[in-house]
Amino acid sequence: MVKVLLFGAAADRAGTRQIEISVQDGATLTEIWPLLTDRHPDLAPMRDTLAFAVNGEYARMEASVAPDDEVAILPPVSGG
Amino acid sequence: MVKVLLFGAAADRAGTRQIEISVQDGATLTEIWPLLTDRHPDLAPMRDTLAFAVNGEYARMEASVAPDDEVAILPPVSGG
Amino acid sequence: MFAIVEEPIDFGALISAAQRPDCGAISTFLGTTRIDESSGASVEYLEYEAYRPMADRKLEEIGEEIQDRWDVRHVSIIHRLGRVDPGEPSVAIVAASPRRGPAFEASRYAIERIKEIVPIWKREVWSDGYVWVGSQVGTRSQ
Amino acid sequence: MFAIVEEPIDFGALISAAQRPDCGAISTFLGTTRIDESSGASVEYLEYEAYRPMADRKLEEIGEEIQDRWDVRHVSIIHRLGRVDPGEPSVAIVAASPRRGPAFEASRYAIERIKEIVPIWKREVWSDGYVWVGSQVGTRSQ
Repeated sequence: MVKVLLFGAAADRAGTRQIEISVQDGATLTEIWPLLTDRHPDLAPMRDTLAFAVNGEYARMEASVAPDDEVAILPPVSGG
Repeated sequence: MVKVLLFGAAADRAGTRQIEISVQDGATLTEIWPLLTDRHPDLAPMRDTLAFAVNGEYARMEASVAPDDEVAILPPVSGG
Repeated sequence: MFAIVEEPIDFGALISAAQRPDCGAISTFLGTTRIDESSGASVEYLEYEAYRPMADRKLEEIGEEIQDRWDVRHVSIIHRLGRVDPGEPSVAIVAASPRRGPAFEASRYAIERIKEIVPIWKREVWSDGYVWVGSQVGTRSQ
Repeated sequence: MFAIVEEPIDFGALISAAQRPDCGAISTFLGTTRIDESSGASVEYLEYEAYRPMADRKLEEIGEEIQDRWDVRHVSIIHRLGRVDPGEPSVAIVAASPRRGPAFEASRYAIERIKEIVPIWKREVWSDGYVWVGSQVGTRSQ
């Protein structure tokens, strides 16, 4: 199982701060994204504004994810 | 009598922080300067580095000085 | 020092830690909660959240970037989470350098980078709901 | 607030006075006594003197120049006189603005202008004499 964390506006849209999904070993973020929007369709319109992290580091959509990895869905940061 | 105040390196060179001189009413700073270096020759080499103030405001060498005015001899400032 | 904290920032301690005999300049930046009342309604406070420990590591990375770019002998970046009331600091940056140019540039760089890469989010909490800054998602009706 | 003081600068009070709900950014600068030991000998402390009240008025003028140039809602400039030990602040600048750009630019501008127009002088006091900074006049033998 991959743990997907959601923050800020993305957590609001999904209505949850954490999702567990089972993915094939080596699945990319591109392949995982539809699994998330299937469950939480309100996330879909945010796609272009989001960044992703795998195990606490920014990752490109081509990055692959292994079981037990932690994925994070990051809306535009607004610290400061 | 015009009161001439000296600061920093200029006070050191002159060996005093204040000089009283009598000047003709309307004398310019250009005219007053030789009176100061006559009394305190060690000031002379500093001439090009100095600024002058009359009554607490920067003044050009052409500025004229009246009795009871306060003249200040200002080496390069080094605050901060 | 690089830290994410849940309580008010002790700015005095940050300044004391930055005073060094080999540095002549300390530049600091405080980001404070600003209330824009121009719209009639008004923000009551800001609320911050972070993805940790990624956010902590990103603060340290910014410190390393600064040390790589400038002769800065001391850097602290502290970001606060949770509720921050109007006028209160949400972020504090302190940079000490032998000379003032690098100190100013480093503290400016730090706040720009925080706004680019550190996974922290704030929402404006209004009397009638909230809005996530930068996403325009929230519970306010309008 | 614009002041020339003979005692340590109360920086915490300056920061508190600058926190305003209509400002999101406070940029500050502290000039501290730096000891350059590269020459072998070393400076023990700095000693500042001023032409007053001209120096006081020039600090206020810098504040006015800043208000003319930027949307800065609060500015303080405090300069210390007398003996200032290594690492201690001789000057403190605080500028608060709705936005960070003007706050940074204003505090940088303030220190540059202090070094241009405010009649204040410092001498480095060494174990074997002193030197007026900028004039190279003093009592050190060399």
